[in-house]
Amino acid sequence: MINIHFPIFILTLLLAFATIIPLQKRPFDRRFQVIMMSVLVVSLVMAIGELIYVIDHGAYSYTFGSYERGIGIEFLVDEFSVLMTAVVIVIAFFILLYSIRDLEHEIDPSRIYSYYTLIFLLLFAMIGMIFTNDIFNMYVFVEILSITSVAIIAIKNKKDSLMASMKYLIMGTIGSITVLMGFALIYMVTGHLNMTLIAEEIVLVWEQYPLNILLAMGFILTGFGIKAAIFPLHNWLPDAHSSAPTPSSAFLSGLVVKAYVFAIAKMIYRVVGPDISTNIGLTDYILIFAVLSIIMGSVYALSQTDIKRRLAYSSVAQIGYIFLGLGLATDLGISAALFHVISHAFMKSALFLSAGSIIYLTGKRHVKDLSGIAYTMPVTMTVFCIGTLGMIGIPATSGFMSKWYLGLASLDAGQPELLIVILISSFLNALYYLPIVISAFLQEKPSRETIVVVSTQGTTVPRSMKISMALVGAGVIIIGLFPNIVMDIINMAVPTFIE
Amino acid sequence: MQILNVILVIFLIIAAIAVERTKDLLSAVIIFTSYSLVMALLWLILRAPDVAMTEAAIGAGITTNLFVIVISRTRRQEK
Amino acid sequence: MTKIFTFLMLGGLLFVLLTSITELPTFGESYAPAHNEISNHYIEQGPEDTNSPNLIGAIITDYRAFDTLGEATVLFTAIAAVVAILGVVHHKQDKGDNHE
Amino acid sequence: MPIEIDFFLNNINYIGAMVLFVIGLYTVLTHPNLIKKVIGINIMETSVFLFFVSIGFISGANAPIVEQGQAAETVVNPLPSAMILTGIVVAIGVTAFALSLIVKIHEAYGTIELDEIMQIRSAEKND
Amino acid sequence: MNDLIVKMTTKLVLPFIQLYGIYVIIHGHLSPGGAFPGGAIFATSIVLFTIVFGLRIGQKRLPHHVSSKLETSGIFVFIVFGLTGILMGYQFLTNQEAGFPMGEWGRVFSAGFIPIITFALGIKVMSAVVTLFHTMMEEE
Repeated sequence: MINIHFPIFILTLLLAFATIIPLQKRPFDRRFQVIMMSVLVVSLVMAIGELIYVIDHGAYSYTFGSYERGIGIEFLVDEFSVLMTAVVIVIAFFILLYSIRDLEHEIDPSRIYSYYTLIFLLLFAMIGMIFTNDIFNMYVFVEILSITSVAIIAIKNKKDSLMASMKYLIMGTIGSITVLMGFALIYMVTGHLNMTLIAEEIVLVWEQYPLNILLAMGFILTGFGIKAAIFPLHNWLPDAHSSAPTPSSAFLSGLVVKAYVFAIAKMIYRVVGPDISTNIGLTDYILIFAVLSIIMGSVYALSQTDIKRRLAYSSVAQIGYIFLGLGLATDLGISAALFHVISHAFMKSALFLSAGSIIYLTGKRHVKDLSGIAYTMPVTMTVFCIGTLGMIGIPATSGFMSKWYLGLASLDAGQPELLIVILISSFLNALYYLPIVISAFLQEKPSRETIVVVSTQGTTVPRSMKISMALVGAGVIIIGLFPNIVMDIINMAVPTFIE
Repeated sequence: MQILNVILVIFLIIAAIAVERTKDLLSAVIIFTSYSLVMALLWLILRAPDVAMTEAAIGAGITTNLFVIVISRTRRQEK
Repeated sequence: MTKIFTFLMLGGLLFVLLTSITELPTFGESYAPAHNEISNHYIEQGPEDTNSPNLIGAIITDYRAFDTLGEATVLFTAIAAVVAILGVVHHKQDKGDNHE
Repeated sequence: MPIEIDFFLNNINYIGAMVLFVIGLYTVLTHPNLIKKVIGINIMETSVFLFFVSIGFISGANAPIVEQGQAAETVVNPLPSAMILTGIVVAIGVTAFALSLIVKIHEAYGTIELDEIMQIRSAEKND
Repeated sequence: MNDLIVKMTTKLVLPFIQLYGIYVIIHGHLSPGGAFPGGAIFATSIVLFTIVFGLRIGQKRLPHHVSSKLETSGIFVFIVFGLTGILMGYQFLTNQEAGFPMGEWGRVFSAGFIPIITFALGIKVMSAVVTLFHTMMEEE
């Protein structure tokens, strides 16, 4: 029964590796890269072993210190969290493979070790947040995650990224303090920190303290909403995600935001419970903000000319989809939301990585400069194209499947008007993504002089970057063609959210 | 005991407002230090001696240190 | 203008917060919901479980030791982040010290 | 809802925590100076800690340090104190990191006032 | 600072601060205190030393390569004791049931792994605070 310890082994492995990195004396060489990649491979193997175990035996709770639930800290290892861990590690593997060559020209060489220390701490915090079933433990992980995710932006040490990271840090810290205040209010009326026990207790006390619970959830949702960039609280995101080094952007947009969204899902469904959430009107508010996010994120994205900023604003819209699923408060809704968590992680990473390699080779960030670029960099633009098709929701990509599930869920919940929102947003997505792709592929090949290759690294994108991009892009297609791989596991996990 | 508690909380609020109003950053930091020390006192009253010690050592000591270093490296006056 | 708006917004927030206090369990009561079987377990079983008179110490290093691991990691992260940003290369400095 | 002085006195810690929370938030939102913002964040954090510790308090109880065989005496709830210990250390980590960012920003822009930085940035964009 | 009195006083006071810091750390499970306040108190002594004698001499007290090793080992001690619990067939960070000796009530060496972890963490906190301080003070 060693399998039940695998989440701990993954966490300790990542943490131990992160603490060893600063002791490195040798320069950043191939030996270190191989060790780093093998750490991720080992954790991936453990995550998959855990996934098989959980699918066979069902969700289980892991209590630290062998104390019973509530006394010590507890991890709830369910199917979805293990799946998400595996996805996090897979995407992290590709991004790190990409980063080995990309970082050389983005950050100072003396800081590369610091960068990887921070990345591994970020993975540690993210996986801890995914598993934990204890609200204060979650707060600790949230803080580690917010410090590391700010630091991997600021490490670029450019004027823009410093300012963006300061903004992110202030907003993020307000967010985590607000979350802690909400936790305090919840602890005050229930006396528990364990999510399962809170859920049992809150059913008994919510009629006695309805305002308190509404206030607590208001604090928590505002706090996590800042970090997950839901519409009125999103304004730190475009700066932060666009001025970061490319691997950091991919991490932040693809994975970190999802960890916060999953935390919100836990808070709404596992802590307060769907019945009380609907009763105090929480889900209605979530739906409103989700719709606002979807529409406004797309509208803002239309007006951007910088390719990375456009991608960043599109994240706001895509987070809106996930919230839409969560706000429906039905089985289908939550499974669609969780599916989109996975599918968007792949799509956004593919988009950011390919946009990053365009910048790597040509130094161009303006959308208009990209015409005809597919002739110079076919692999990159193919991956970019796959990502955009996924975002728009063309069949055979994972984006189509998540929109399909979301549409089904909103019909099932009796709110067909949400379908219109999804359609409008798909249209807007097409409006701001397709011109890039069309001009890149179809416009006539410009003369050699116009695409000036500024890179000092050579005239092509390094092979490791191409491979990692292509594999992430392949992930989008695979999930699109065989959505049941993901959906079956999610469906097993849904009962842990809605009893 | 309760009246001491009330006085300390009122002091905290006054100190917080003073921090907000002070233009001189160094004075603001020093007021914040006294705020932290009073907070430590309040935690002694609330029967949390460990927290009081930690706050006095970390909140008042180390935080002030870091603030003072940064102010000496940047600028002392708020615009 | 924005200042007045912020002022009004925060005033509203303060009002909501203060009104909510009337609903909260009163301060200092021993029958408040937070003093339940969990805290009783720490107080009554703590000495047996951990053999440590200081219950807070028992909680942070035994019952909730994983939190403390996270806390140590926060400090480690803070240093890693500060060193990454302020970026002083230490190897050279150590050599410089040896020369003196 | 009649507000009596008794109510005020009984719940002074909760009221104080809420007021401090709002003052801290006000400091963070309105001051353009970055160091002031960090101090504001610290005030917010301590206010939440005050709230948390107050939850665990029982009037007339002792500190949670027990003697063997005397476990039955009333002591305050130790759990919030233990959590706040963690919280304080987290706060110093965030503060240190924010301060190091401020040092870097001062190096890059020559000022730590947010509005001046915005002016510099918009001037740079127009160039 | 070139004041003789300040320097002498610092040298006199320094061992007492450090002794008190160590005391607070190792009595963490017996009396109020523990790793974090104790480590911070211990760190204050080195911070004081640095302020009085200057950064270069202060850094020699706790050079960077030593402090980074201390931090790493602080977390490693934690992980190793945690994994011992799994090795004995229990969960991560199991104390009493995993067979750590409980010792006599009220002694420094009692309560299983608590004093050891507290000590490791205290040293880690000390070196962390000092490193923060030194890094902030360093000019480019």
